[in-house]
Amino acid sequence: MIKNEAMKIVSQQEIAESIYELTLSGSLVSEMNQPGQFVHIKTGNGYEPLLRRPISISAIDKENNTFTMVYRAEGKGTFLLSQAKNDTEIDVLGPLGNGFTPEVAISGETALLVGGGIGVPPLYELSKRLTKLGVNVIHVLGFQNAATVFYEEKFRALGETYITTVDGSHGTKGFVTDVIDILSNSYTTIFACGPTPMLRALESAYKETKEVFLSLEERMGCGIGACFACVCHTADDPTGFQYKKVCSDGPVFRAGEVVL
Amino acid sequence: MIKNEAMKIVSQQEIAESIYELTLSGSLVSEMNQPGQFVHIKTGNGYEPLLRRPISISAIDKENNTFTMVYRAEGKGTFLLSQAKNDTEIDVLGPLGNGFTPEVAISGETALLVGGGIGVPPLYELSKRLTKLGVNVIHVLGFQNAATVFYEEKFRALGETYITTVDGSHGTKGFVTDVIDILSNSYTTIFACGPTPMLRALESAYKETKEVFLSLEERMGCGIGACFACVCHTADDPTGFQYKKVCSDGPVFRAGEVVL
Amino acid sequence: MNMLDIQLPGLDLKNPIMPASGCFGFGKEFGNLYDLNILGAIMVKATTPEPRFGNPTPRVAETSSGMLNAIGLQNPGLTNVMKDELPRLNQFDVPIIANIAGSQVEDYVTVAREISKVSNVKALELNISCPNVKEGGITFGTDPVVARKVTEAVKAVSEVPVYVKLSPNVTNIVEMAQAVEAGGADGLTMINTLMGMRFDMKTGKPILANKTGGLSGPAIKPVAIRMIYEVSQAVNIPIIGMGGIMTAEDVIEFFYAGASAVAVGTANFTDPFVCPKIIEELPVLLKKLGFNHISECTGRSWNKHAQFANHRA
Amino acid sequence: MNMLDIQLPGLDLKNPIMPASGCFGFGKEFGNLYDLNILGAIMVKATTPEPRFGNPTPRVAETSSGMLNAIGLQNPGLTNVMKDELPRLNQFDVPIIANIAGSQVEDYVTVAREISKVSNVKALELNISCPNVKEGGITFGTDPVVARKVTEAVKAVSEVPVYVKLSPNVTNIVEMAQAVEAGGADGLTMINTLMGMRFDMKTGKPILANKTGGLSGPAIKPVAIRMIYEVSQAVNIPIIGMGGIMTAEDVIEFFYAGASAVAVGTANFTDPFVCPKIIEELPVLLKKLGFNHISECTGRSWNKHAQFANHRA
Ligand SMILES: Cc1cc2nc3c(=O)[nH]c(=O)nc-3n(C[C@H](O)[C@H](O)[C@H](O)COP(=O)(O)OP(=O)(O)OC[C@H]3O[C@@H](n4cnc5c(N)ncnc54)[C@H](O)[C@@H]3O)c2cc1C
Ligand SMILES: Cc1cc2nc3c(=O)[nH]c(=O)nc-3n(C[C@H](O)[C@H](O)[C@H](O)COP(=O)(O)OP(=O)(O)OC[C@H]3O[C@@H](n4cnc5c(N)ncnc54)[C@H](O)[C@@H]3O)c2cc1C
Ligand SMILES: Cc1cc2nc3c(=O)[nH]c(=O)nc-3n(C[C@H](O)[C@H](O)[C@H](O)COP(=O)(O)O)c2cc1C
Ligand SMILES: Cc1cc2nc3c(=O)[nH]c(=O)nc-3n(C[C@H](O)[C@H](O)[C@H](O)COP(=O)(O)O)c2cc1C
Ligand code: FES
Ligand code: FES
Repeated sequence: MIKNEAMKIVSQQEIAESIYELTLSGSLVSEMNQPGQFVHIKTGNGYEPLLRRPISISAIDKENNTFTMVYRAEGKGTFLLSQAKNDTEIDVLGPLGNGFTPEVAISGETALLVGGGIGVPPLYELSKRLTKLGVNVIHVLGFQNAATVFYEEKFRALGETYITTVDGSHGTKGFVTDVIDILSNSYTTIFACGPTPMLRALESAYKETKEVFLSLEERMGCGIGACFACVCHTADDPTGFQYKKVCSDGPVFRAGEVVL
Repeated sequence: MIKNEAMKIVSQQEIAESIYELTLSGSLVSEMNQPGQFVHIKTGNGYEPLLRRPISISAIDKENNTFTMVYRAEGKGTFLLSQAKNDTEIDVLGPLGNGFTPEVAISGETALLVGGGIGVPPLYELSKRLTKLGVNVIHVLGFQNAATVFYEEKFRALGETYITTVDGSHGTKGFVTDVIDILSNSYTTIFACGPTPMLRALESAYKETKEVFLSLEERMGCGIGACFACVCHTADDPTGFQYKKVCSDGPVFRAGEVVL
Repeated sequence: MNMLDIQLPGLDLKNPIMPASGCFGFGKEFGNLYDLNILGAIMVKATTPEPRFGNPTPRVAETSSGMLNAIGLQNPGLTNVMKDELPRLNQFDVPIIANIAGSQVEDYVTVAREISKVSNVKALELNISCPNVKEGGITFGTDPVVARKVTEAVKAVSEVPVYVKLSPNVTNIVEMAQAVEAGGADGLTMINTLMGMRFDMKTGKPILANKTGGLSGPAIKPVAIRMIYEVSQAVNIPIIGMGGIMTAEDVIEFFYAGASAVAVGTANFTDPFVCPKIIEELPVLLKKLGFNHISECTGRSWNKHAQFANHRA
Repeated sequence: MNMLDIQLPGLDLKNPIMPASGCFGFGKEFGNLYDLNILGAIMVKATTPEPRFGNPTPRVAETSSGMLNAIGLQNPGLTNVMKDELPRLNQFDVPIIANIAGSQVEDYVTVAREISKVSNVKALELNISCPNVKEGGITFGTDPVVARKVTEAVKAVSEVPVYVKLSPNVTNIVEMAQAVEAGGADGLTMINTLMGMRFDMKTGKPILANKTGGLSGPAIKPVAIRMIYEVSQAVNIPIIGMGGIMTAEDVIEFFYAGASAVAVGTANFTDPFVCPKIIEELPVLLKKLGFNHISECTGRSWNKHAQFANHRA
């Protein structure tokens, strides 16, 4: 169930350039079950910023009643969030949306997890779930440069991990697709989250041959499906009035379900 | 000179119901010389609240480079200010305006200091200056009720002190004027700060017989004399276009100088 | 004692708080968060004769104490609204105000005729003020003659009272209000959004795909208050006020200005529980201010003769 | 390399940043805080033929990300402005834009004829948009025919270029802009304040003694941006933009919309050093965005053919 809670900051730290890892505790964690869902966060106290910020859940720890997010402090809201101190409270609405279903991958098979920049975080909880299910995981994670790379070791602990950077300052120079192109084709399922051009490239290359699941981003109002801010056309009616809402039908869709 | 400085919070505490005493340190203190001047404070970081809040200087400590304010947390801005924690910084513009001139009182004579509610704070620095100059001080301080009384002991340490409360829960029941009416008429000068009806009553009763100085309040924009938000008519041209600005010509005026 | 019940044409409200059109869909999603029965009424999303997808995304952008939206009247169309959306709301004992829109007068008439027959639709809200569609919408809302015409046409077919939603993007709001009153409007709802815009620092292009959008939220509250103050003194029909309401205090300010009920829009995004919270806080605030009933607040800013039985503030 | 110099009719600006009229008096007070020579220009407080006291207090109220003012054109009158205020500004190498106001066309003409002779007055700003006075002001600014007439009358006597200040409180801002352009305006300044209002919780009465006031500050920025975007595509005279500018980023956004220079109003109250700060930050920001000169930003949102010699963003 979707709940609204003032959750306590257990820890917040900058883990890469402008990239923060934030762990919150509260009863809302008991509602979190699926990797790839997100929360909608009020980053300030007054009317500015007025809108909440959607941030993916990157790890769920039911035992300690905590969950973790990783986000980039970029604009006004995420900057404010990054200034929040331990033991203060953050207003969280969630969990929201439909995430990844790890169960579509079968034990013993291999899944490819592809993340770009701040699309990487939700893949972490997903990868943990997949390995627990006995699925073999390969991670291909793309970043701008060495300074913004995060979670490399954490992903490596779960499976094979390739890093790309646009400027080549760490890992392979180029985009995630440059690595995927030369990977052995052993995986059956692809899970991806990142910039739309990346998702489009994966969709067009692998939609026919693999099971592909993509997590989308869109500017949001309500985050719960009521305001129609975040809609996209469905693939079978690309110029008509059929639609899906990224916030409540997604953010994860099967490749080919919606128009990217 | 007027300066703008991010000043450090040395201490902040609630000293009566919703009444906070806030001490800040910084080099701006070296510009503070006159009791009754005020500072203009940015109480939040964003654009809300947009305007600064005028608060009187209630004590100046040049040795420690600190000054103190006493304010009531009432609306949005002062509430935010009251939440600020030690060692964080507050954006202060000041010192502003023309305050009280203790030197108008002569050593050995008696001055009457009359304060109402949040008009009491500036009288504290004034009273210290007067006693240092050898002037005898009598304080008459009015409050709503016992819970909102503050600085009683501090004033008592400087001179004779009478407290009134509207509901009679502490000191004399009624208004400051009820006490003044029965005081011996030994004082030569009156310094007052408080609600306009109180200032009006003092002006009409004592303008002719005493030296009376009144500190006014008005809603402000700039606080430095540029926006014309805080003007009042002068007494000699009450419906014409002669004016004084409370922020830069005042807030302290001689009784009879401006229309209350 | 009920301090909040309000009677308006067609509307028997337990309290004067209702979600604003377009900010609450057709109630389904918020119905998962709390019991909709507590609401005074629900203003549902605009309905047009045919289904509409609306504008391309991005459809929202943030501004200081406000937001811009350019949804573009996305809705499943009259048939689906009548078949799926409105019946689902039947389970709640809450009057529905159906927001209707279109590109031409006939569209308004078509939707009004049909939708006003639905049993839980107790009033229509004529949206002649949507700034985010190319045809219809705001063009009807800025010309008093056209506004009056569409009001008359809808009144002729509607089986329930008709409230006309005014646009703030006009030189003379009183003239617009009087025109629709003359056209037979039973009430007014105001204000819709102010037309605004934002550009992206890096590209220099508008953030919204539709370029311009409608500004809502606390930023516009002073404009809404001023317009309601002006209009409420110049017409004899009640006003449902909206524009930046976030708190119970804001509600009272709208009543002082001249509103008889209010709608809450953007605030539902900041705090999805804002409507229940306001409904809970209002009686406490009213008591603190010395009122016995919220209706005592209506028009208090200009009504010198208003009697307040028990006013202590 | 100077990245900020801008030439406009009558105005040779070292940079396009100037304090907005009414928010800077006649420069005296801010002159105590920093060296006014760094400013692009100064828009001084409105001058009327006779001295004016303005409205009763309270004259300001705060709103979410904004403020309301109802100063009411207080000023010492034409004679005193020419004798005391303008000469004092002679010590600075900064062009003065004289904001002129009045109750009737003759008032504008009187002030324009005299004040345009003062040597440091390089342009006039015709204030036909003040919402806070009973006569004149905004009435001139909401009717295109009247606006054109007063523009023509002032142009006939002014010895310096005339900029007309537009009110946002209109249905059709483009029509207003085109009318004053046809009347001979050399440039536009926009926007003046939006009419707004606030009530006191306890008394139920308006906070401002004048009841209504003009809304300024970041709250109105999206409206200003939208209007400049519309107008800049429809006229051939330059626009000095204003309305909620607080930062260097905001300045760029106004340029993208179509402004050629900007004025900073309310922000001077929040941060009296805001103008020097913005002037210092602009070149850094421009470089970061890949521009060589701020003029490259003007109209970038709509000008598909704009050439940006060195754009890397
Ligand atoms: C389902 C979902 C999950 C996300 N998960 C993460 C995550 O795990 N880590 C992370 O760093 N970021 C994530 N994002 C992106 C994140 O929401 C934006 O970076 C953030 O909202 C920007 O806010 P700001 O205050 O920095 O920027 P501002 O410029 O102040 O934002 C202004 C407005 O635009 C919206 N906005 C700006 N950029 C985006 C964007 N890329 N996507 C959606 N809305 C945007 C904001 O929400 C706000 O309403 C996610 C987005 C979505 C939709
Ligand atoms: C020269 C001067 C000295 C002052 N000294 C003190 C002091 O030492 N201690 C103290 O507690 N208060 C003092 N005040 C009053 C104090 O400025 C207001 O209580 C405060 O601004 C209210 O802000 P808020 O955020 O609580 O209220 P809000 O309701 O959020 O204020 C909204 C707006 O109204 C203005 N405003 C509201 N009430 C007043 C008021 N009474 N006077 C002026 N502006 C007001 C605010 O500045 C703000 O712009 C002084 C006022 C002036 C003019
Ligand atoms: C996302 C969004 C969608 C809206 N859709 C509609 C609509 O379909 N019909 C309508 O009449 N008004 C619509 N509005 C306007 C609101 O009903 C309301 O008039 C306006 O937002 C001002 O109120 P607020 O500041 O409380 O949001 C919409 C507003 C928003 C923010
Ligand atoms: C206190 C105050 C006084 C103003 N006085 C004038 C004036 O005398 N003449 C004028 O043309 N505009 C006047 N304005 C309008 C500003 O010049 C400006 O157009 C408006 O405030 C929008 O800009 P801002 O949001 O940066 O303040 C005044 C604004 C304020 C806030
Ligand atoms: S954000 Fe409101 S419907 Fe998705
Ligand atoms: S507050 Fe601006 S002149 Fe006094």
